[in-house]
Amino acid sequence: MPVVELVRPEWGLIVPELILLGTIVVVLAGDLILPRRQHSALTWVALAGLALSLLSNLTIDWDAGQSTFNGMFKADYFSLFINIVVGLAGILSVMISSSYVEGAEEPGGLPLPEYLALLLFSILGTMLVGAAGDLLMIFLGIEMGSLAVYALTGFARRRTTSLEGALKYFLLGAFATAILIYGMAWTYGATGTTALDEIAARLRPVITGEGGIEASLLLALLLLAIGLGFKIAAVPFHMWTPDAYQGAPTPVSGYMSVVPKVAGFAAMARVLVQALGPLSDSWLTLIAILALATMVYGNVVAIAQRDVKRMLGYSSIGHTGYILVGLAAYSGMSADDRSVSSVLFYLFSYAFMNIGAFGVVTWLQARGLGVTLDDFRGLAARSPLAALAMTVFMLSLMGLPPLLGFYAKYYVILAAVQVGLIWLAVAVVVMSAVSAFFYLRVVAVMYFNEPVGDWKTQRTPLLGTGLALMAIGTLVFGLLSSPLLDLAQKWVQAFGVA
Amino acid sequence: MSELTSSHFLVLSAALFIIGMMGVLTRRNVLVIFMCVELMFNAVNVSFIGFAWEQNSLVGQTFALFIIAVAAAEAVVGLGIIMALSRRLDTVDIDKVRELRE
Amino acid sequence: MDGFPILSALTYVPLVGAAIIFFWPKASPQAARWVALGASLVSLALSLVMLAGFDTSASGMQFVERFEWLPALGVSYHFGVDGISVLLIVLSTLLTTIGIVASWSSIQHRVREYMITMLMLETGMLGVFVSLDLFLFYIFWEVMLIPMALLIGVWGSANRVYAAVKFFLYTLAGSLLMLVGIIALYQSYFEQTGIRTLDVLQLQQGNYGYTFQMWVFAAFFIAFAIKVPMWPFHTWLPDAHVEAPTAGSVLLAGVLLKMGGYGLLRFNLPLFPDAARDWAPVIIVLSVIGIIYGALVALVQPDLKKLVAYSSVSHMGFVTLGIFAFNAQGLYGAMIVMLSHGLVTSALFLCVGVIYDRGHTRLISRFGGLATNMPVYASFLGLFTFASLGLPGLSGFVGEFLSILGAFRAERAAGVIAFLVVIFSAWYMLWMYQRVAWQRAPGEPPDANDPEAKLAGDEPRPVMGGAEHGGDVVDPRTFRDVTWREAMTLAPLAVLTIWMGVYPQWFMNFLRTALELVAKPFGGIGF
Amino acid sequence: MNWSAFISSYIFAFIVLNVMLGLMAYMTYIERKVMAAMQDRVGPNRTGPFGLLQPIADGVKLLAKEDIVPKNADRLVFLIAPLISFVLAPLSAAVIPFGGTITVFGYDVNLYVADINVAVLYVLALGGMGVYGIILGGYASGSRYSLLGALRSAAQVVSYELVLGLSLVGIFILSGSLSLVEILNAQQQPLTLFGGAIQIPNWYILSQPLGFVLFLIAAVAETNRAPFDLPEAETELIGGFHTEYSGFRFSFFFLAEYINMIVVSFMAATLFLGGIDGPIADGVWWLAAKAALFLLFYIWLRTTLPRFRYDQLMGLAWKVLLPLAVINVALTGLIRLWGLGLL
Amino acid sequence: MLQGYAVIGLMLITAILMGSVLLLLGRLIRPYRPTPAKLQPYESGIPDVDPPKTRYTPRFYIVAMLFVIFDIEAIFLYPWAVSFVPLGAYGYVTAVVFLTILLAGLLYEWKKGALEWV
Repeated sequence: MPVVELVRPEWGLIVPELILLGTIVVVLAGDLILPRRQHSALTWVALAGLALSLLSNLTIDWDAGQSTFNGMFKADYFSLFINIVVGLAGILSVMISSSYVEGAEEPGGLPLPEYLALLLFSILGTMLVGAAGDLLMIFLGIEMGSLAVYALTGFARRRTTSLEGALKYFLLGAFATAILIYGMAWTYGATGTTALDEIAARLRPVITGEGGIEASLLLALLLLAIGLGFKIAAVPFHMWTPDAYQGAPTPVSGYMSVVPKVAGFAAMARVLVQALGPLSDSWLTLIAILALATMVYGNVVAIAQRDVKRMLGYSSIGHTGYILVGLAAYSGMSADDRSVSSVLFYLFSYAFMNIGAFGVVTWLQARGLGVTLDDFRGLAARSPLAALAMTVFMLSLMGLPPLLGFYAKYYVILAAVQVGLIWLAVAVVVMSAVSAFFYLRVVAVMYFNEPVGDWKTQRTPLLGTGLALMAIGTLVFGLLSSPLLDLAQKWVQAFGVA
Repeated sequence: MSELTSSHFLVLSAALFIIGMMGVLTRRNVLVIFMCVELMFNAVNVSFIGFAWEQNSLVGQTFALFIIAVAAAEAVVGLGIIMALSRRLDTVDIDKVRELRE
Repeated sequence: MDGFPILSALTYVPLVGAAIIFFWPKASPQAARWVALGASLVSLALSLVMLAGFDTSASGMQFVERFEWLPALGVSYHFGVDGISVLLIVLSTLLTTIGIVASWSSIQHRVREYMITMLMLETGMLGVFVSLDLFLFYIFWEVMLIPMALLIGVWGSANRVYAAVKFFLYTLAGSLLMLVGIIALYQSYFEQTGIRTLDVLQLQQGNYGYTFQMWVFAAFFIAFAIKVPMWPFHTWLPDAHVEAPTAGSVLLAGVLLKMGGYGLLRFNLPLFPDAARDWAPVIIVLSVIGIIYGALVALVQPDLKKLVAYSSVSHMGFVTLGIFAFNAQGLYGAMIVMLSHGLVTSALFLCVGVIYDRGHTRLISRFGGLATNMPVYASFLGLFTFASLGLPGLSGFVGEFLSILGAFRAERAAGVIAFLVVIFSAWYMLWMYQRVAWQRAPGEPPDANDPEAKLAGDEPRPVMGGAEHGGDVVDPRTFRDVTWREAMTLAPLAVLTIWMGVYPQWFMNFLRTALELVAKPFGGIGF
Repeated sequence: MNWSAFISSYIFAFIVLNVMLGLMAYMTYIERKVMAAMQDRVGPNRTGPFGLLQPIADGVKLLAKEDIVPKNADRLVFLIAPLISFVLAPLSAAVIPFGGTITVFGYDVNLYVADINVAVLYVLALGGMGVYGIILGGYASGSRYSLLGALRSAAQVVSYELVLGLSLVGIFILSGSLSLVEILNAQQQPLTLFGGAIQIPNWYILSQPLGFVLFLIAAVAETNRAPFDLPEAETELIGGFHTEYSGFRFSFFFLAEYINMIVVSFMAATLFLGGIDGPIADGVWWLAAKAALFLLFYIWLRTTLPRFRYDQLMGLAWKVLLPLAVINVALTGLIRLWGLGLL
Repeated sequence: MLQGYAVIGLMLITAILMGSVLLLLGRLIRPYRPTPAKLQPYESGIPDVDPPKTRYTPRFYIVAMLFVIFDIEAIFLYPWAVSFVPLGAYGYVTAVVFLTILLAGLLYEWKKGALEWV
């Protein structure tokens, strides 16, 4: 009988997660206790829980880079940033969701408490990925996040397209998970451990040339990359994306374009950079090629789309490509290396602009319109503010200064140029120009065409506030990006603590 | 009968994994695809157990336990989706599930 | 005066105006107009104060404002002006004010949004001229893009969406290339010195390798060449000009095109002197082609705005020609051409706008005999036509003469060819003027005393040309002469045109120190 | 590999298989006799003395019956399904310890087929797999009654398997093992009370009364016996999943049910009643006696209780037994901690 | 240990053989006289109309899903139960937390009506 080392967790380090868990319990209990017409109060519970969880990050001493649960859980700057991104994305998602879920946009309506609980579960899972110190935690976090999102995708269960999107997402997601854990198994086999820092420590002889790279490690690397490639929808593992985005209830599309992606990239950073960093020579080229293929495919195919949700789905593939460029710019754990920080910052900005874009689509749907390009006709005449918000999001996604998206792209390009990946930087730029075609079309249709179709007035204060927040955030956070970037740059400190 | 080594586990696991993968890629019945995914999960479990056995550590076994649990949760979500969809479309043939096209 | 951030003030005043209109949802169109006019006038006044306070004898940047903004990236908030930008700033504020006045009554549709767009455009333009940090510059450069595209796309004429998108994509493509260039420059400087900075002045101290220079020069150059626009990057220009509303055309021709030339002088030459020298032959050839091409195409245009647009291509060719001659005459010439073109072409667009408002067409063949019933208008048009074709005593002559002289010194053949083209410009401008102002109006019977008309036959001139607005033909003989407001927009431009033609030295005083710095790497003697 | 041990184990396995079949045959006879007695009837008495040959006559009759495959049936599955049920049932008996080690012809023979360290898990797994036979049979019959019966059966079996599994956790806490042999050994040391004044057997029925009750109920349901014989309810489902089966294939399901019953009884005896533990006589007899007690209990239930309604059946499992089982686990843990002085 | 499984494997084969032999034996003596009526599925005397693979109540699926979840969770308890003593009080607290979550989930399902058999 091996000596079982008892775990004495530092509960203080997981306060944000605990608060979120508590919120979930309260929401579920509210579902049971409250009568149906009072369910909308749960929206506020969820928002308060998320905000509290976000604020509780202040109680933790991040500088120490502590870990608990035998190193399974890490409270370092990387996890802090992920917490911030995910918490904000969660708040914004809830804000754009409530009117949709409570409204009559979907046949048969949707149950709000379950929706919120699933959303919060997914957020919690993603936070765990961000704080993972072990392959096991990464796996559990990703699955916790993904499973909830599968369910959310098919949440409009009276609508076939929703279920269909969910099915495709689910089948490919589960397939990817299988590949991912097979990769983890091989990593474990090759290094004898599943702790990220330990893996890195055991691989260090490889870089100093004292040991060769085993074939099994390369296999593990490949499997991990493919598995995570599915999760972030990198080409050629993207097949589920457009269908899932189009089929899912609109706020869910917005949510799933951001948070699961954050989870995927957090896992990539944790696994590839923190654990397999010593093998970077083997994966950098792979990631760079993935990045190129992904952004080219996503942006080119997006041009042909008439359905705005589908278009945003393809464009999110394109953005995955941009973010991958940031990862491909990894050059070793030095204070100057901007690879992971550019990824983090991109994810932060992507949360604002993409949830915002889907939020506007939700806003339109609340007013009885559809989700195709034609439904955006003349929006500027009907509602100048909504059109302005959409314009801000579209231009930001395009990467136009001084909006947030520009800064994100700028940092990514900077990271790429810094390590001499000029060709990738140029590709990002060229693809940004290509993306102008379809983003601009939305703007053009809103401003240059005359309104068509019926329009019903509807009051959606929370959604409107959310959109305003995101639009302002998209405008302002770029200009004030300095502290954020400093924070993101501390990933070096986070990953360096062995 | 020769001694059992970790490569036995690994070969078995790889075989199962590849069978599952081929199943996912070639079969058209949603349920069969789903079962193939589950097969892949279990192949991974075999791998983990094999490695844990080889290294005489508990980590792999723990991991396998967690995989089992997650696979169960995954099965539940997946079956829910498949059930809801098949009740709407009256089919489990993935080629017939194609409303989401441009 | 010291310490007051006059540059920030004049840049952001229009933005404040835009914000006022935006957050005042019940503002009537008239109120929006007045707010916009007020904001642009404040900005104009501030720019004049700045001009008055500008020390022409000092070298280097003046009115500098600087603080760290994104220290992690070496980005600073750095504003400052020298002789080159100071004049362009005044040109911008002036033309924006004129543009707002010119759209007073011609824009009746979504007036609030229009004014917001105009003011944002002004902020963007001014920001481009005052920024001394590449990051900041790039931001303003892109900020400018959207309002201009909206101006064309929302308030333009029939084919406006196509033109707006084309304009946007061309410029965006160019500027993204520039972005790569900026980052490459940043990285290269960082590798040389270990300092992260995007400050233009600081980057000029760097020592860049030849290959690097060639590539990054090209990246910047294409961005600016699209803006100039230089042949063969010019195809967006005719569409944009033709479809844009009058004020849009004015600002496009008057200010936006200048940004290309400004960028070349501010960035390309000082940063990459070696590359500039080696690229110069190519650019000179392209400039000459552009000059000839613009002139020839302008000759056959039936559309007034297109004619002016192609004449812009031709005129702006002189700018690049002058710049890449790398001598005093060339550089002065380029700058004067830019300023003069800004005044004259804007004025010409305003003139076109005047008769477009009356006739709802831009086809030359639909006008005639305007000199008879619109004498004041015809005088203005005549003045600007002559200025445009380069009549001595008016602004166009000075600039073109200097830049041809510079080209002649640098590249004899180019100078000679460019000089010959001046004849073409006289041809198409005068022919246009003749048709619009003097020729018989459509439907007008021939003058019995005119021997030429007898030779041509006694038929009245046929009414021809596809009418744009439902075929309603307005007889040009019924046009009223310019209103006071229209005259107010044209008069300042006319005064400046004459002033520049008569006393160019006043303008050149401002430019001297700045151009000396630009020419320094090229052995810039002769100032 | 220890070949002699292997061969002796296999021989024992073969014996177990046949004993199970024989026991099953006479189980039907005993059931009929006991039921008859309880209902004041005579029961089978024509074939042989006291009707003792009745099971053999039944077997021969079934063997000679026509084997009908309905036209809607999925032929291959239809033919294989009963075999699955039949094969899996006696396999569970492989891990039951019938006694210690004895010496036969100079060879050491263990009175169990295999001592595997996850024996209980193994039994549960086989129980779960047994559902396949039922559900495949029901599905392949091509009949509504069969399919509905199979579905009900599957739902019932899985629900009660949960309770079954959880009811045993207490025993694992106490014994620290999943091996039946070790669980058995753990029950051999008598408990001494009052400073050795009284010695009582350390049977888990004493320390796990709640667990025992849960196990008992779940075991009855798991084997589809009355009052939980919903899947084959004649009055509602015309026999359920085996509606379409005839002849010997039908008897395979029958066999499987009775063998399961026997195995579960042996399990219960081993897990809760100290198995072979007992004074005077040889252990095997004690075990047999305890198991017989359970079997009689089965028959008693069948004659006494009416059938449950289906919603009651499922409600009982999920709403009553499952929470109770969980509470049992928590309580057992608490007591165990206290006993260890860790609290 | 492995030997135990080997014996069980052999036992499995034996059982399969025995079953097959019994079935084949029956084939020698049993009659085979199918008639159309005999081959009809049993429908309480009413002729069969359509194939029986129609829909059944989703309750069955729900039970299956609940089972999968709770069974796996139950399996989680086994390793803990076996090493109860070495894990001690801390392990117990952990397990109780786990069980509480399990029960809470059950309660939630209960209240949501997933356990009602309509």
